[in-house]
This record gives sequence, structure tokens and C-alpha cells, in this order.
Amino acid sequence: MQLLTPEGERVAHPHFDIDITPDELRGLYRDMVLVRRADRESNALQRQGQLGIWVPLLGQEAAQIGAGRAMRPRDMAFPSYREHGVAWCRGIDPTELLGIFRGTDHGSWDPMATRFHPYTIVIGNQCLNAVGYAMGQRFDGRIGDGHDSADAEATVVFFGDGATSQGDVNEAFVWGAVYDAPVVFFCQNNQWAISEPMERQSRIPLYQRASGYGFPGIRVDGNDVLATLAVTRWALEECRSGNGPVLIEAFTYRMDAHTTSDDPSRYRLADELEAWKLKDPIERVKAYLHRQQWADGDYFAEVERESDALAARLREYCQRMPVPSADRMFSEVYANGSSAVSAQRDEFLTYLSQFEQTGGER
Amino acid sequence: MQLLTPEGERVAHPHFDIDITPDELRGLYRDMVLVRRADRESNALQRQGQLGIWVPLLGQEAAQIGAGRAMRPRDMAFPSYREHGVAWCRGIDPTELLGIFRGTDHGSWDPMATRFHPYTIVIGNQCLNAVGYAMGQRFDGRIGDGHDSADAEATVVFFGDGATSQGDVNEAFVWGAVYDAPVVFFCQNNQWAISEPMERQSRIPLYQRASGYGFPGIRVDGNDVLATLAVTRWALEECRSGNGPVLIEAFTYRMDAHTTSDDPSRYRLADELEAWKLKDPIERVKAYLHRQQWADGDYFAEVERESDALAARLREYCQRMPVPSADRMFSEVYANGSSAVSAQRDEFLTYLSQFEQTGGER
Amino acid sequence: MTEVDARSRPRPADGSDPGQAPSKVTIGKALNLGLRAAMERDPKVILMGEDIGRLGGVFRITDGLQKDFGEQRVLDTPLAESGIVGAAIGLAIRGYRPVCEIQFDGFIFPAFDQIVSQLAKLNYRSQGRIRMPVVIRVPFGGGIGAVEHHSESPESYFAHTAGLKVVACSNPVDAYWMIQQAIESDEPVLFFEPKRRYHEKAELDLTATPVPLHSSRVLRRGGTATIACYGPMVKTCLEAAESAAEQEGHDLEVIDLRTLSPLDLEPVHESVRRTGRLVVASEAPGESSIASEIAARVQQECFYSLEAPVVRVTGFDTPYPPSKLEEEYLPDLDRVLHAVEQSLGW
Amino acid sequence: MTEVDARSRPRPADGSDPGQAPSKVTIGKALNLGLRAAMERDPKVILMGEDIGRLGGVFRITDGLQKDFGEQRVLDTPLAESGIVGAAIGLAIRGYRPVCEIQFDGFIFPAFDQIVSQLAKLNYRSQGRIRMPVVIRVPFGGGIGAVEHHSESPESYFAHTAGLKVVACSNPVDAYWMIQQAIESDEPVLFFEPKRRYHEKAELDLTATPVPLHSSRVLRRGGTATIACYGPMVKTCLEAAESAAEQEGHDLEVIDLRTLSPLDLEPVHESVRRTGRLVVASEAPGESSIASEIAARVQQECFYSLEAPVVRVTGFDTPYPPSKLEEEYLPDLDRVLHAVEQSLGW
Ligand SMILES: Cc1ncc(C[n+]2csc(CCOP(=O)(O)OP(=O)(O)O)c2C)c(N)n1
Ligand SMILES: Cc1ncc(C[n+]2csc(CCOP(=O)(O)OP(=O)(O)O)c2C)c(N)n1
Ligand SMILES: [Mg+2]
Ligand SMILES: [Mg+2]
Repeated sequence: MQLLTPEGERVAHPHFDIDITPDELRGLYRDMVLVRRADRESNALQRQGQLGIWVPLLGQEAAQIGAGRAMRPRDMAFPSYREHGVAWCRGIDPTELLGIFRGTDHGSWDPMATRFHPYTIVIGNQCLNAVGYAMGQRFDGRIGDGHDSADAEATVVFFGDGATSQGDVNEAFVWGAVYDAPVVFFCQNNQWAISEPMERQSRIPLYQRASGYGFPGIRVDGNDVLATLAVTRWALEECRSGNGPVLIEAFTYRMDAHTTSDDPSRYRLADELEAWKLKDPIERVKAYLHRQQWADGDYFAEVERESDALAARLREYCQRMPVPSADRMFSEVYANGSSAVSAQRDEFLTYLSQFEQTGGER
Repeated sequence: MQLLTPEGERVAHPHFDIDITPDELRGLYRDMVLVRRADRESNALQRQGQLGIWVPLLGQEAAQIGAGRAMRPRDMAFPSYREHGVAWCRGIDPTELLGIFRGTDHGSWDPMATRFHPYTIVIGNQCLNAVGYAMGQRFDGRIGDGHDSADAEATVVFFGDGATSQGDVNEAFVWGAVYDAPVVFFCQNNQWAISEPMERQSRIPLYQRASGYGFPGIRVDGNDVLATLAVTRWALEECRSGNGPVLIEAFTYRMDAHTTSDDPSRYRLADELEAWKLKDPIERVKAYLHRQQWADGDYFAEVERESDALAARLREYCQRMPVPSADRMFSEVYANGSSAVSAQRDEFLTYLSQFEQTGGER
Repeated sequence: MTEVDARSRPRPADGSDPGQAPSKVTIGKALNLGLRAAMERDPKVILMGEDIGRLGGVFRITDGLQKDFGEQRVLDTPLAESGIVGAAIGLAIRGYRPVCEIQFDGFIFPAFDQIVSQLAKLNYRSQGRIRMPVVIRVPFGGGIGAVEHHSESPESYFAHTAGLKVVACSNPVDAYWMIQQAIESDEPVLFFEPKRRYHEKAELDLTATPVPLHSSRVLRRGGTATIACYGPMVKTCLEAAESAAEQEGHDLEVIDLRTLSPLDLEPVHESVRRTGRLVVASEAPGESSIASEIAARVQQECFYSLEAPVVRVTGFDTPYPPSKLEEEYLPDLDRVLHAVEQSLGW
Repeated sequence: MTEVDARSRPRPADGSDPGQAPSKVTIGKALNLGLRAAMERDPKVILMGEDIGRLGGVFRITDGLQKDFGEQRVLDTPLAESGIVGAAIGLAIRGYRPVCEIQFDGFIFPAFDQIVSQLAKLNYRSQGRIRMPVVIRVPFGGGIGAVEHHSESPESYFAHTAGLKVVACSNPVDAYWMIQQAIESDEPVLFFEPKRRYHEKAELDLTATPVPLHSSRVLRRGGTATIACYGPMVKTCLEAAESAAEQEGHDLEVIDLRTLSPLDLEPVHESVRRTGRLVVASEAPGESSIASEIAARVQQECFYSLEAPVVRVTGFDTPYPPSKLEEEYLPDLDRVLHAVEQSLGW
């Protein structure tokens, strides 16, 4: 499924076409440029020793912005660990992602207020959690004909091509189907699970997995923000009206390393990257905006300035991030506390205070 | 897929037809009668307090004998806990199953010699183990064109409709497909997972699950021993020639309780059972043997006598089964032993011997 | 069954006469009543598990609840434990209070990853923004003549996992209150039920004030030695204490731990300071277990009071044996007394 | 790299000069060499895991092995840990000797069910007819500044599981021999590798006779107090002992446990009988852990020798913290010495 070719030409589609205003498309363009810039800046911050690790989204901007912008405020998102673009769409400032990678926290945003769950690192876990949440949406009467559609809700869960091999992800397909849960399974097939190509996970295209469970699966050009937006909107509408779940395979490419600790030159050829560069998700929108005269040089320059400012803000923020104090280790282990943890905290803080008193080094 | 109707009429099938001699069919009949009888006797032994629990196969004789008889000696079987009929085909005497249910052992047969793995109780675990074994068959060069087909091998793994929801089973589909493992996934859909009907596990027929993983899935009338035999033979041949895996859904019915501890009247209607009785797997073969004049009253009486003898032998065997001595608890915990376990054994046996010395009761 | 419950349900399921003085109920029934009370109190409480609906669970703990509360509050789930816990987590995020039943102890392991990586950590990870009011009920332990995987005592795995609370009930009164307290708390609670004691009976006074969930409790006072135990071993240890009193004139103190993580060892320390001797009894394999933890802590806290080392009497460090051997495997009255003798003979 | 290895491979991967005296190798390299030696010796040895082939594993422990032994002996598997262990079990039944790599400690939990229910029990269940020569390699512990789930110390879960053997190496020499011994044994071995020490170097004498796999080892003799430790804590404890010797004139005995289940505590008992004091050091949360087990057993075996309670210095009973706090979380030299002081000050 494609609506915008790599050359920036608009193509029609019988089922999934979309009406897009110049304003909207400029917005999508701006989203993609800004999240890419935040991603590159964070990557650079890692190189400068400011972050322990970074997980790049480079190349997956269209998939994430398309999906993220298709969601309504009431919808709930369950990310994996690479969904910086979706986070952006949920109103989470890129600075709020840094703590995870700097090692100061496990995500600083409010998952309930933003309807964006904490990043999940154990591959696949979040898919079952998302299905449970979506079951709750259904139990709450938030879907189906009877309900005012403005109140209707659905859930989108994000995972990778590698994740499709995990038991949890497949159990999520079972549960989603059996409970008609309003959940969109959004798989970003970026062709690689660290060093392993898609063929190590499946014989057949991943969107076909859904057919084994009795719900629709569709592959979309994940580098085409319009197509991704259209398909995700449709899938969410399916869910909100009680026909969920839906599996979307966004066919895209991880243009950078798996993480800053990874060295892709050990396992993939540079040619592959070059070929995918021609399908860049941002370039094609830029070309189309140009061609349609929906944006001019001034506009592009303005977005550029905005992204410079964002990068500068990230840089500055990162360097000023406070190290949490030792008692963070012991806080919120339990909702109601624990005698054992409190005792350990007290003992450890007393122990630490020795050093302060003597001015000693540890 | 059906080759023999419930009324005992032979129907043709374009792809899966089978040539069967009178001898062979009598053999299948005999197999089914005998395993049913062993099953009923074991069930009765439980009622008499001789077994802690029994897991009936009643109604699933055709599925199990069809699959079991399709296997060659070199093929490997991984059962769940209800595969008494398959055990029979692997040359395991029904007495060898009793220890599990009487609580004297966890299965007394030699899994390597019989190529019949121990019963697996944790739902789904065996599917991954079977795929691993089948990968080994492939690594050993036991499949494919280059190889003499008499040496070729494959694996059959048995599981239920409920099991299809487990992560492990779905991971087994992934691995089987990715490694082209020569494994037949043999799902006995007996309509129930204890009290839960099929609809709690899947929206769509189970054989369709395979399409999500890119290998063939087929539903067969699991109460039709000929059809099951034909389809399993075909599937094994697919595997042995390198085209595995294959999923077979044997559509059948659990005619008794889940186990002797279960009370199906709490969750299913007697009507359902009555309807399935009309599709009894043994009756239709008997009718066909009659109709074809491949067997007469004498033959049926002979099989009856044989099954009486088997039942008597089971009864007798069961009552004489020795309780293992206490040191069994400590043996074969590790292949090379363990200082900790040895110390515990010595201490416990010394402790026990006190009572013997004093003649005291424990 | 008291009037309180009788009012809301015309025919008490235990067959007792409504409006009568408290009658005896089993642990199983007490759990059922406790679940019912929690569900009546809070519409967000939902039950999830295999065969818990129409069948009422293989132990009938949820008997009648689907009939009365509907299929949306008592879910017969797909056969997938990771799914049960994983979906329960999602439902908890959505504001529900799921109570999951794991059919048997040995079947909790497919859910281990969701329990350890998500359930235990989400409160911490989100700095308290995501609460995890999820209860996982686990009928545990041996002694019922079952086949493999149906007699495990996996509680130590969870006690070793930070972020989980772990409790075990040993009698109907505790069962009734503790299950409700667990459901009411905003924390993930692993709730272990002594399956071979499901049929033990006691009077249930619904007007009593329950003891706090995370506290242990002295069930029998005595000065000769202390026994700490939990779950199914409590009955064994109480019987051992009676026997020791009758036969040897020993006066054993018996403490029901009730909370396994965090442990509430104050009553144990207090007791050991008086008796100088401690036996820890548990069905589970002893190696790197809760029993080890108790020994490790008591030897520290009561170093100068201990007149003998802490003695553990536990299941062996072997797989649970075929059931004909389980009487040998499980610490029984004699082995508990033997451990007491070891301690006294030091 | 010694001549032995150099002969079979013209260009040693560590860049050393073949035919030279033993040179220093890292733990990571020693594991790589050990795996290579095991694979050369026995064609049934196969490696399985995520990214272990072309990439050589995220820690490069399997570097170059797929190139030399082919894709059928070094399998880049689907992303599914239950699959890795579950398939390894099947391969073991078929006569292979699989060595599984779990990419990081926190990702072993999806495989927990297969490990606990099948891997640990099949030898027992089949009365020894099915052997389980499976090694599961787990880079474990913290200290590398990683994100969540990459710094766990899950070894106690496996020590508590009957049927598994559990070991941890702490230096290149042990790494080299222990991995080969684990592969050669017919038992399932959980093999813990101290990931933050992968780059520690030592000389590797390939002609030496290795100590048996399931034995602990005194690394430093001393009479003031005993420290028992394993894995990444060994280096910390040796440094602590040096520091205590220099600063306080204390003479600490340091024992590397090496085998975590079964424990080999004889050397510990022997030592404690001399020193009267024991500190157990481990990164893992202490509750119901291997450290608890050691304390429980030593207080029993050395009751009259102990001049102070066994002191545990461990990770806290909390989830592993964000990495900026890990220096506080992990027991460091100061905390080990503080524990020694506690013991001495009793
Ligand atoms: C259960 C588990 N196993 C292993 C890992 C280590 N790991 C992190 S990312 C990754 C690859 C994921 O690939 P994919 O699902 O395609 O997502 P992508 O990283 O490409 O976005 C692996 C193996 C993990 N995080 N969790
Ligand atoms: C992991 C696990 N969970 C739960 C159980 C308890 N249990 C035993 S059999 C069964 C139902 C199995 O149904 P199905 O797969 O259809 O097989 P059938 O019994 O019908 O042959 C359940 C839930 C188990 N054995 N293992
Ligand atoms: Mg990927
Ligand atoms: Mg079934």
C-alpha cells in the first residue's frame, strides 16, 4: 500500500485513499524533520558520552508519524523502545526520553496523562499488556455501534519484525482475536533484528501472520507517511467500531545501527542502505510539497531553524540532567512500601552519611 | 477430509486417497478396539482407587491410531498426556502408562528405544522440543532428495486445541517454518480444553493457523482412521522430503471427562455427546469391514477376547505395581550426581532407618 | 455464613442456614466468599483464568461467580498463562483490579517473564504513576496424589523478586480476609493457597477485625523452641506441637508467617530470644529459598540468643517425586519433631 | 595463545604471535577459545542464540565461530528465548550438545518455563534415559551503564531449581576451562559470565590441569575473616582484601565459589573454622538468594566457630536502578570492607 512514491508522486488507492490538506501535510513533514533531528542529536549526545546508549529511529519517521498522527488523544499507545516518533505525536517532549538512555530514570513522562505507556525493552511483553488494556476499553463500552464515536477508543501497540517470533506476541494475537479487542498491532518491519534479517523470523511476509488468527493483516509502505496514516486511521476505525484487531506491517528500514553499541558493518552491506536512501520517508514528502507548491523555501528554512532550536535545547537539557539521589533506588518499589526495603534504605543512607561526615571518598 | 463416513461408507478424495488391504483395515480396527479397552479399564482402575487419576482418550482412537500407524519406526513422536493410542502404535504396552497415573513413576518406557518421548504435561512445551529434535533430523541429513528415503525421518508432535493458545506452540510454528524442520504438528481438536470450548482459543478453524506461518494446514475428520492415516502419511512424506512442517487438525471429540477428576456435566450438554456418538470412530470401521465382508463375527469376537485379556492383564499388573523405594527420590536428579542431593539422601535414609530399627510407625 | 452475606444471596452456597450463628467453612469456601465480597464491593474487580467460569475452577474456588457476576467479570481465558498475566497487567493499567487464577503451581512458569519483568517492575519503572493492583492466586504444594507439575512450591522464586508481595494463607479465616486485603492493595500480590488444605474447616466470624496482610502471627505460645512455617505446613506444625506437648512435655511456639515477602520476622525474633531455638518448616526445596532467608536473618538478629543453629526442615533439593513417594518427600509431623530434637540436642 | 591453539589456527584471533609463551587473554576471549576448543573436539557441539553468528554476539564471545564452523553449528535463531531453550532440549535428545546464549540476563525469563519444567526435569523424569547436555550461557550482572533488564543477576532462581547445575566464572582461566567442562558434562548447566569483567585479562596456560567444575576455590589466604563471593564480585573482593591488608593490616581470606548449585562449601567451612567470621558478597538482591543459602548453611555447619553472624553484602531488594545509580546499588570495595568491619566489630 502506497500513496506517495519515493519520487514524491501521489498515487491513488481504491480503499485507502486519503484527503490531505496542505496544512496537514506540512505538519507531517515538520513532525518527521523534527523527530529525525532529535534522533540525530541524541545519537550525537551518545557519541559525546552524554548518553550511555541511544536507539536510533532513523528511517522509520514515516511509519511512526503516520501511526502516531492517526491516533486520537483518547487512544492508548504501547511502544517498544524505538518509538521516539510516536512519543512526539503523544505530546512527549524529546527531552523526556533522554533519562532512559542517560540512566537517570526509566522514562519521565506520565503514561496515564499522555496515554503513552513506558518504553518496553523485553521484546514482545507490551503486546499482551496492550491487549489487556484494549479489552478494558471494550469492557468499558468504549467501542461498538451503540457508543458515541467521539468517545470511542482503541489501542495501538508497536513492535518489530524480530518480535513476531516471541510467544507473547503470538499469544497477543490469540487474545486480541478471541476478545475482539480494539487493538492495532503495528509491526515496524525495518528488515533487521539487530544482525538478523527478516528470513530468520518468518518464511512469509509478516502481515500474513494475521490470517492464522482470523483478523486482517495489511502491509503498508512504512516510508510513506500518507499511506501509513491512512491505513492506521482505517485500522483504528475498525477497532473503534468493534471489528478489531488489525495487524499492520509497516515495511521500512533501520537506516542506522541497531543502537549506538552496534556495528552493522559486520552483518549488512552498504549497498542495501544506499538503496533504501532512495526511499527516504522525508524526501518524498518534501518533493511532493514542492511540486504541489504547498511549501516554499521559506517554509523549509523555518522548519530547519525549528529543528536547530530543538537540537540545541536537547543538548542543553541533557547536560543539566540531575543524577537522582540514592534514595530513588528505594522509592516506589511498592505502592504501599515495604518494611524490608525501608530498612535497607535507612541502613544504606546511614552508611552513606558516614562518608559525608568524614568528607571521605568512596 | 474424510474417507469413511460415520455410516461406514467409503468416499473418494482427489488428493488423499489411500489403498488399504483388508488386513490393514482389520489391524486398524483391532488397534482402536484394544486401546479403547485399555482406556476404559484404566478409567475403571481409577474409579477403584488403583490410580490417582486417569486421562481418557475415549473418542480419539481414530485420530491417534491413524497418526500413530502412519509413522515409521525411525520417526519420532512427542506426545502430550492423552496419547495412549499413539503409545500403543510405538510398541508401548498399556501397562507402561500406568505408573504415571498411579504415582510410581513419570513413565516407564524407554523414550530413545521406542522413539516416543515421555508424556508432557505442561501444555505446549513438547512442541518446541519436537521442533528441536526435527531440526536435528535435518542437520543429520535425514531428509531431502539426496538421501535414501528408507533412512529418512520425521517427527510428529501431539497437542490439543487448547494448546494452540500457548506461546510455546506458536514459537514452535515459527521455528519449524524457519528451519524447514521435518515436523508434523498434529493437533487433536477434541472441541474442549477442560471446560472451555474451542471458541475461547480461536476465532477461526485451527488448521488455518498454519497459513500465518507459511506452511500447509489441513483439517481431517479425526474420527476417520483412514483419513487420518492418509493425511498423516502425506504430511510425513512432505517432511521427509524436506517440505515440512505441516499442521494437521484432527477434528474429533473428547467423549469422556477431561480426566477422572473432571465433571463435564457442569459445562456441556449431554446432547453434544449424543451427536458425536453417532460419529464413533470404531463403529464406522466395523460397519465398513462388515459391508466389505472383510471381517466376520468370529473376527470381531476374537478381538473382543483379546481386549478382555488385555484388560485383565492391566488390572492384574496395576495391583502388583511396587511402590518405589525412598531412594528413587534422590536418583537421577543429575546425570553426574550432586553432593547436596547425596547428602540429603544419606541423611534421610539414616533418619528412616531409625523407624525400622525401633519398628516404629511413622 | 453470616447474615451479612446471607442478605445479598438468598441461598448460601455452603448450604448453611442464613441468619444463624457463624458456621464452619472450608478454606476453599472462605476464598470463594472473600472473592465474592471483593467483587460486590468494587465493580473493577475481575477474575481471570482457565476454567474458572462455567466450571468454577478445578478446585471450585470461583464456583457460582460467573453465574452471578457475568462473563465480563469472570473470564474463562485462552490457555496461556503469559497471556493471563500480560492481559491482567493491561487491564490494571486501564483501572481494573484483576485476580488471576493459575490452575496449578507448576503452570505459573509460562507467566514468569510477565511477572518478573512487567508486573513486579511497572510501579518502580513509572515512579508510582502506574499501579499494579493484580492478585495472582496459586493453589500450591503437594499431598494430593497428583501427577507431575501439580505439586510444586514455587513461592521462593517470587520472594526473591523485588516488587512483588508474596503471601500464603493457612486457614479459612485468613483465607477469607487475606484474599480481600490482597485485592484491595494497589500492589501485585502472589497469593499462595495450600491446596491440600482446601477442605480444612473453621468458624468464620465476619465481624472480626482482620490482622494486617503483611504480618506473621503466633498461633501457639511456647517456650521450648520456635517453629516458623506457612501454608500447608502450618497444620502439620501445630499437630507436631500438640504431639510434642503430649509425648515429650515440650512446649513449642508455632508462628504462621503468612507474609513471605516481605517477611515479618519481628515475632520470630522475639520468640527466638525467648526460646533460643528455631525450626523453619516448608514443603519447598530448601536450597536458596525462603527458609534459607529466615535462617540467614535470624542468625544475624538473634546471634547471641541462639542456643542451636536454625534448623530447616524442607522438601528435598530434587524434583517433586512421583506421588507414591510424596509422603516421604513432604516434611511430616515426625520430620518436624525430628528437626526440633536436632535443635534441642545441639 | 599457546602453541596448542596456534597449530590448529594459523592466525590467532587475539593477534598474539603463535609459538610464543602464554599471553594474556580477556575473559571474553577465553570463552571464545573455550567454545572453539569444545567445537573442535566434538562435532555434536552446536551454538544457538540471537546474533551469535554473523555478528559474533553482542559481546563478541562467539566471534568468528560461524565463519569457521558454518551456519549449522552456529545458529542465529529466531528472537524467542523459550524457542532457543525448547529447541535445544529437542536437539539434545537427538544427540547434540547445544550451547545457548541468552543475550542478556534479563531476557532469560521467557525461557524460564522450558528451563524449569523440561530442562531441569527430563533426566529425572526419564530416570536417566534422556540426558540433557545443554549449556545456557548468560552474561550477567550490572556495572556497564546499560538500560533496564540488562544488568540482572538471576542466578538464585536457578540455584533454587532442582535438576540444574549453576556455575559462575570470574577470570579468564576459569572461563576457558569451565565452559569446556560445562559442555562436556551430561547435565544442564546454567553458565553465568560476569559481563562487566569480560575485558579483564590474565595469562592462560593451556597445559595446566583445570580444577573440577563443581568446586569452589580459595583465591587468597588469610586469617582475619573469610569472604565468599562469585562472578563479578570476585575482583571487588580481592581488591577489598588488598586494601584491608594495606590500610588496616587485616588478612582476609577470599573464596571464589565458582559453583552456585550445588554449592561447594567445604572450603568455606574450613576457612570459617579458622577465621570465625564470614562475609558473603553478591550483586544479586539478597532476599531468598544464594547468599541466604550460604548464611543458612554456614551458621549450621560452623555454629560453634562463628564469632559473629554471617554478614551478607548484596544488591538491594529493589529492581535494578537506572544506571546512574548502579555504583550505589552494586556492593563496591567500601561496602565489602564495611561488611567486614561489621563482622569484626560484633
Ligand atoms: C526478550 C528479549 N530478548 C532479547 C532482547 C535483545 N534485543 C533487543 S532489541 C533486539 C532485536 C529486536 O528486533 P525487532 O523486533 O525487529 O525490533 P527493532 O530493534 O528492529 O526495532 C534484541 C534481540 C530483548 N530486548 N528482549
Ligand atoms: C501450562 C499449563 N497450563 C494449564 C494446564 C492445566 N491443563 C491441563 S489439560 C488442560 C486443557 C488442555 O486442553 P487441550 O489442549 O485442548 O488438550 P486436551 O486435554 O483436550 O487433550 C489444562 C488447562 C497445564 N497442564 N499446563
Ligand atoms: Mg527490526
Ligand atoms: Mg482439547
